[in-house]
Amino acid sequence: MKYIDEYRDAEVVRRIAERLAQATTRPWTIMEICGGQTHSILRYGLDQLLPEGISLVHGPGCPVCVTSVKTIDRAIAIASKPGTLLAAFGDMLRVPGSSGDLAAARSRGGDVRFVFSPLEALQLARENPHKEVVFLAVGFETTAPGNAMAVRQAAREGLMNFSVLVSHFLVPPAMEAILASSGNRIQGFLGAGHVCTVTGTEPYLPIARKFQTPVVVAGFEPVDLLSAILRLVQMLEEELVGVENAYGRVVEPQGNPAAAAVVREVFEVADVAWRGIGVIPASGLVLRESFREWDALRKFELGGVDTADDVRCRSGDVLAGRITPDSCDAFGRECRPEHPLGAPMVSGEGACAAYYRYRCSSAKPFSC
Amino acid sequence: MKYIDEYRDAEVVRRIAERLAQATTRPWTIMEICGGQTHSILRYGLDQLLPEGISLVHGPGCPVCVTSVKTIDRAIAIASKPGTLLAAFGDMLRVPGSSGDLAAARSRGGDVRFVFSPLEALQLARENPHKEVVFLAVGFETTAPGNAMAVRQAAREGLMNFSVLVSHFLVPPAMEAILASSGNRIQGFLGAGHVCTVTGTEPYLPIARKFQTPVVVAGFEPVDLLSAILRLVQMLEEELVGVENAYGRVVEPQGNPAAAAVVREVFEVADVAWRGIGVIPASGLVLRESFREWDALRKFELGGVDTADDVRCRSGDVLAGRITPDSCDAFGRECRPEHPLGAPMVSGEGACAAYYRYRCSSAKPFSC
Amino acid sequence: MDRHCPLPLENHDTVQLAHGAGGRLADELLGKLFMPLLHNRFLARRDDQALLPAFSGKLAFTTDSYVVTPLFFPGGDIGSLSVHGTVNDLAVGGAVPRYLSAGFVLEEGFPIAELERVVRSMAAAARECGVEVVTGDTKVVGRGQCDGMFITTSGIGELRDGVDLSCSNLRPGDRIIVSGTLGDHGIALLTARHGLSFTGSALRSDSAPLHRLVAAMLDRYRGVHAMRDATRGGLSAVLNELASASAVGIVLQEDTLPVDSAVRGAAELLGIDPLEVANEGKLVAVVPQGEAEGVLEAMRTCPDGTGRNAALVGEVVQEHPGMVVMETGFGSRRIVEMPLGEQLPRIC
Amino acid sequence: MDRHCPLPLENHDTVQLAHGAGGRLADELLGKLFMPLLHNRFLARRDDQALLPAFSGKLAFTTDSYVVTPLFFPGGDIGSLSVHGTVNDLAVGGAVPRYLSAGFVLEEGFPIAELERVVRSMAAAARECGVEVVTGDTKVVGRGQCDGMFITTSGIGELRDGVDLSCSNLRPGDRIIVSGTLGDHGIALLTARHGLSFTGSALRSDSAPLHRLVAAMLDRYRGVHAMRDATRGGLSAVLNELASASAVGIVLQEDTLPVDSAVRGAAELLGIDPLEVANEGKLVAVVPQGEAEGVLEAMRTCPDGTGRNAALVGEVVQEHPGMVVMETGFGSRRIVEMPLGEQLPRIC
Amino acid sequence: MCLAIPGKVTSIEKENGLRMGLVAINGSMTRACLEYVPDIEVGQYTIVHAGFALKVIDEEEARESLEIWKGLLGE
Amino acid sequence: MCLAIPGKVTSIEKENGLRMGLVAINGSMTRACLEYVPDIEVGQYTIVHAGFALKVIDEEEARESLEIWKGLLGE
Ligand code: SF4
Ligand code: SF4
Ligand SMILES: [Mg+2]
Ligand SMILES: [Mg+2]
Ligand SMILES: [Mg+2]
Ligand SMILES: [Mg+2]
Ligand SMILES: [Mg+2]
Ligand SMILES: [Mg+2]
Ligand SMILES: [Mg+2]
Ligand SMILES: [Mg+2]
Ligand SMILES: [Mg+2]
Ligand SMILES: [Mg+2]
Repeated sequence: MKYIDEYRDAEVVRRIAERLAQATTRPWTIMEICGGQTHSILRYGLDQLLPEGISLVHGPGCPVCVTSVKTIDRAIAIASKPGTLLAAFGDMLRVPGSSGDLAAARSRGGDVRFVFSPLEALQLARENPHKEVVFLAVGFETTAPGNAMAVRQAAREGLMNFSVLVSHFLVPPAMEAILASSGNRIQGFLGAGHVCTVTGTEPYLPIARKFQTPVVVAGFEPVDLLSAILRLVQMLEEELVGVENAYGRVVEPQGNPAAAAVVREVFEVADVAWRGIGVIPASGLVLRESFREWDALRKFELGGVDTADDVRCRSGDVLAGRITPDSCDAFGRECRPEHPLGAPMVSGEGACAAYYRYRCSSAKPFSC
Repeated sequence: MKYIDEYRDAEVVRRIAERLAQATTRPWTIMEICGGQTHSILRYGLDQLLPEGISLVHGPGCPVCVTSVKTIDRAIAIASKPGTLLAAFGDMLRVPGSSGDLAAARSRGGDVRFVFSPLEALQLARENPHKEVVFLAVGFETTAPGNAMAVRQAAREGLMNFSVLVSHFLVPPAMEAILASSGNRIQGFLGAGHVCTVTGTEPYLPIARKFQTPVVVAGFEPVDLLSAILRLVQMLEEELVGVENAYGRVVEPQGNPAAAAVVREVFEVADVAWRGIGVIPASGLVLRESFREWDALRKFELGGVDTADDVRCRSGDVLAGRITPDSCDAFGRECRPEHPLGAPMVSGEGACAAYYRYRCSSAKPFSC
Repeated sequence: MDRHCPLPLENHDTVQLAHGAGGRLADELLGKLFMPLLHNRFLARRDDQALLPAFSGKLAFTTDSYVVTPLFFPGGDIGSLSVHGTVNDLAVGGAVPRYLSAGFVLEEGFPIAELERVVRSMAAAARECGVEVVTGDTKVVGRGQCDGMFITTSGIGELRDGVDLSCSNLRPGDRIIVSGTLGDHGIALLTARHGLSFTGSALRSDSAPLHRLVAAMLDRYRGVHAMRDATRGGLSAVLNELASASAVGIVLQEDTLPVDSAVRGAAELLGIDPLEVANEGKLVAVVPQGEAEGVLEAMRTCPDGTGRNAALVGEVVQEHPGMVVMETGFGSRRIVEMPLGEQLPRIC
Repeated sequence: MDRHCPLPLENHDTVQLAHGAGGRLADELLGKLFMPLLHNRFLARRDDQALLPAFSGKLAFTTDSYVVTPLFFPGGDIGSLSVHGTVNDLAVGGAVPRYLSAGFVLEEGFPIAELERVVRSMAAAARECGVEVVTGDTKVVGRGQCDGMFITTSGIGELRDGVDLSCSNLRPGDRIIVSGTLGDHGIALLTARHGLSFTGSALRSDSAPLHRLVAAMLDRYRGVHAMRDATRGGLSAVLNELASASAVGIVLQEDTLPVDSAVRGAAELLGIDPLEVANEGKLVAVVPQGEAEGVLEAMRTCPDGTGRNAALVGEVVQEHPGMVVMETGFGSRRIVEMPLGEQLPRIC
Repeated sequence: MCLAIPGKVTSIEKENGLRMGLVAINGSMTRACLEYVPDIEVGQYTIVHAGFALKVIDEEEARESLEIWKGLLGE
Repeated sequence: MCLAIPGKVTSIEKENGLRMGLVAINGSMTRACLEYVPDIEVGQYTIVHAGFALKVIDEEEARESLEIWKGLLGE
């Protein structure tokens, strides 16, 4: 596969790892902000290739993981109403709400479908004129253009039986919140490559400067990730602060202006709550007033749905990089992929699930 | 079974048949107006016990058979709409409309249920508040009190998702039409016992007098039927005209006034079309204006549904007693219970179905 | 802590799609529910197939899918029914039932507790019939894609020596025997489905295994000509099939047909003929005239009681081949047709 | 005019409830559709069970229910699949497949033409596999109570002498062989179900019978330790089951795993691991080290081509019993978990 | 038309404002609306059509007419 | 987050007023909305996320950066 296989070349990976070992003179704590990168790192065992001193901390970069329990509960409430159809991305179906997940709601008779694209949800609305079709529009900056396009298209077609339940997050405010938190250990960031495809690299410059923390935008393949880590370690060792781009084939400094424009047309910035973390100012997107007719929150009476996280779940600490998943007491015990307590155990990108799935070396509760 | 077994006593039946043979000096053509009686006659082979000269002619007394193609097509159209539920008595499901029957509509996805009682249809409306529940209210005088009660009860409860598609017929006008038709062969009538339970025997007196044709109200068991035939033959032989009651345990002269009152409250008399026969003046019931909110015809847009009978089907002649079913060219060939051309081949009470099912002696297309 | 020890099944109180997807939940359902309840050395191998010991003679092989509504009904449930039905198809072939397979199709959201109840009932029925459920499969389909649960069982039995039962074996003069009252199952199910109109009735399905009854009959007379269990379509369907396959006529005596009085009452009310209604614990046997009384006697005295109401109901004739005729108590005759299909109650 | 000659089937172009009710329409379906297409001397008896000739040795017996959506998919359909799957479960038990039963559950309104297409495909698959469908059953359920059609097949095969295959036979040092590319069926089905997003792909199910491949393998080396077809849950599920049943560890070499390039592309896009995805024409064999190359060679040269992409992908180890570990091309290791169940594509 | 079967009322109750009863037909029970037989009591026989009791059976009349027919047997 | 996979655009068309394309990922085809890559042409590679093409891949840049890493192999 072009643009994939080249970046999985074992020999190149080995050479970069050697370089990295040479470049590292001191311990460094690095966060990959993006759950997709966490997934790649653990799938390829890249953490096993790093020199002793480099600690990778897994960030909150998975919209599935940080979507609030309240949003899940609302989606379940909508799906459970007669005459509604709730469409969601596949990985949303097993995210636990306060009691059960969307898959369970489906098994109780709710019409829940998974879609690959927001346009598939739109098509469901066209094909089911007698149903209210609600799309659970979750995402970071990467997914926002697609979700925005679906809403704008519904408006253009006058498709009134379509609406969206929005759960949209922005990465830079979360990075700032992590760096500003007491006890922060993060010394450098791997930037989320596909987020930057849309936003460009510019939004990270003020953060890098304010917190004196270098950022290297990284891709998702082993070569991409290791080379970005190498560059980040070089910057740390040389005490360079700034934003560099190690994913140039897909990320440009100014991002994708066409995409950003449609996002701005449909959404506006708001304070939103991140699951396990809490409210972060100006860290999310909500529908603009001009698209209120496609807002599921206005269409449906959802009073009373207001619930909190499971107290045993330390996803806040995991997502903020304060602990690794295997430091959570519930990890591998009460909390497992088939019965997750927290969202990070659900998504393939969730740090806890990736740990559980791939880590041979995590001491507890098993080893190989 | 009390009130059943006594009336199936083979020895009593044999003795009555003997009496009948003694009483019969000339050929007589008798119509049992009621399809239920046709069914009993053929199920027990009572026709085989009659003396040579007595011909039984099967009348139009089956509301399933005489419900118009248009009504069936309307029921199918309603059942095929999304969000509707059509409830009907079991034997309505296989009555052919102009293209297919309600069972076929169900197999194409229409929500069609069969019920034993109009009150079951009402209960379906209570249990399915998000559906429009339509009851196909067919019947003669016997079924009218139950159907009327369901409508009145819906009105009392304010059950606005319930309505009825009415196809109600009255027996005396059909008897008059048969007697008045050119080529009429009928010399005496067996009155329909359960119709008379509601109406009493009085409505038949003017008909008997006008056409100089005796009527004996009959029950449905072998003893009931044969004894009524015996009495009718005696009247014919003695040239008596009048109405007699051979089903006294269940029929009183004045009928059931409580039932008749509710029927009058809900329905009013109208000209209606009988399948295979055509319109007979004042021969049916329709909903009164005061119950129009429960009239399916007013609830649903059913324009364009207006269709005619299959030209091969001689059900009109069969129902009017002009021919026996096996005189129809389609009988047992194109028209069979699994693929009926006309309604009389559908209902267990239909003359054609009863012939097909039970008659060993019908020469064509098989014999035993 | 054992990394593979599954979570307690109680964590899911209903069936999830994942239970049918061949992963950890499927494993759990197998290990915690099916295997303990149906346990035997074949299932314990946990392989994709059971390896059965050699048989000495011919085998009988049969299958049926069970789609009954409601799943639990007076007199039985889909679990016991799916064992009885297949055991009976082996038995009426003259075989001793030995091994069953079971394929489950479950609807997402189906209560695990009800599944357990069904499998428990299946296990009890299998024990009673002397058969083992040696291999199985479970699929889960989405909500609304199956009506709760369907079960397909297949069965293998060992054919008795010297037995030759076939629906084409009927000869004029043979006697028709039915093993008991007709229509119980179908009428019980129809009324159970319409609880609003029928309530508190004494109607019960006759679901029962017939392998002991068949053994008693063949022990008495190995030369029985034909045997069928009278399931869907009832006695009418079986007799029409037999008459047609053997190109003979059949004449029934109406007065001799055993029908339970409650069933008769409900059938009159519904306008349905009990002869056309399904049974799940009744068979029809065709026996040469001289042996009919002996076979009947063996049936009536079969210790499990499945033949206590057995009756001689008619005979095979040369006339009207392919046709079944009923002689009424009044001396008249009517045709007993092959039923059309779905039993729809009449109201008028 | 023959009173029993049924109407042409064309009079019903869709399945009616009555087709499953054991009366005349059921008869018609059997006589005009199933029997002509699947014809053999067993079905021709029209009895409730097939009477099979005696076998000399042990039997293998298996069952599976098939609930695939869509019913017709690139590379196959539910008819051929229901034959291949059951033939394969017999084959990987070391048996020569002989007889099948088939239980159909049909949804009211299902097109007769599609039913015919399915049965025709089933018949062709059975012919190719050298098996006969000797007994069957058809039930019809109401609209909305089944997703078009479900088929349950059971199979009987004759066990080869001297073969002892079992999932508890794995020994350290054994080699793991897969017979070809992984994940084809599951990925083809998932993308076929979402035609809007996937269109014109080269993805095809690998549905195929493996009885000839197994014969070639066992002819080469009868002592193969274990064999499984890698259906639901894919390679991951099979290896985890094997490791667990034999209390051994398994180590895979990621670079050796055969995955078709189109499947790999779709799997990357869906965020799904092809190792966890169902195959319908692939098996996993565990072979003692010294025989592995020979068996592999026999597979690759099997004339029907079902083993042409066979590969040696790993080995059995003493360490980490019950656990499957993947060695990446980078020298790192990760756990290959038992899949959880339903395959949900990831988007983020 | 109008399949109507005799049975014995075994219990009476009010439901949704309607007088309803259980009617035994041999061991079989059916639920019927009794609004049209307002005077019926438990133990009496009625004729049931489509879930409605339409008439209290006249036991006296039944006995008398049957006796006439039974009388034929003695002849 | 944000699984996005590179693939080659093989055809372009308008649908419901949107520019849509088929994107080949090996032998696999996916349908993607091309509104956000307005200049893309058949034959070019793009990165697809949740049914949307988000960027034309910069082939030049890709070749150059990869050459640097491949260069390590010679060392
Ligand atoms: S292991 Fe489970 S409980 Fe612990 S932090 Fe992760 S998701 Fe929460
Ligand atoms: S036999 Fe059929 S076609 Fe002829 S009159 Fe009767 S219903 Fe009509
Ligand atoms: Mg069978
Ligand atoms: Mg059977
Ligand atoms: Mg049978
Ligand atoms: Mg299986
Ligand atoms: Mg259901
Ligand atoms: Mg199997
Ligand atoms: Mg299998
Ligand atoms: Mg298998
Ligand atoms: Mg069967
Ligand atoms: Mg369906």
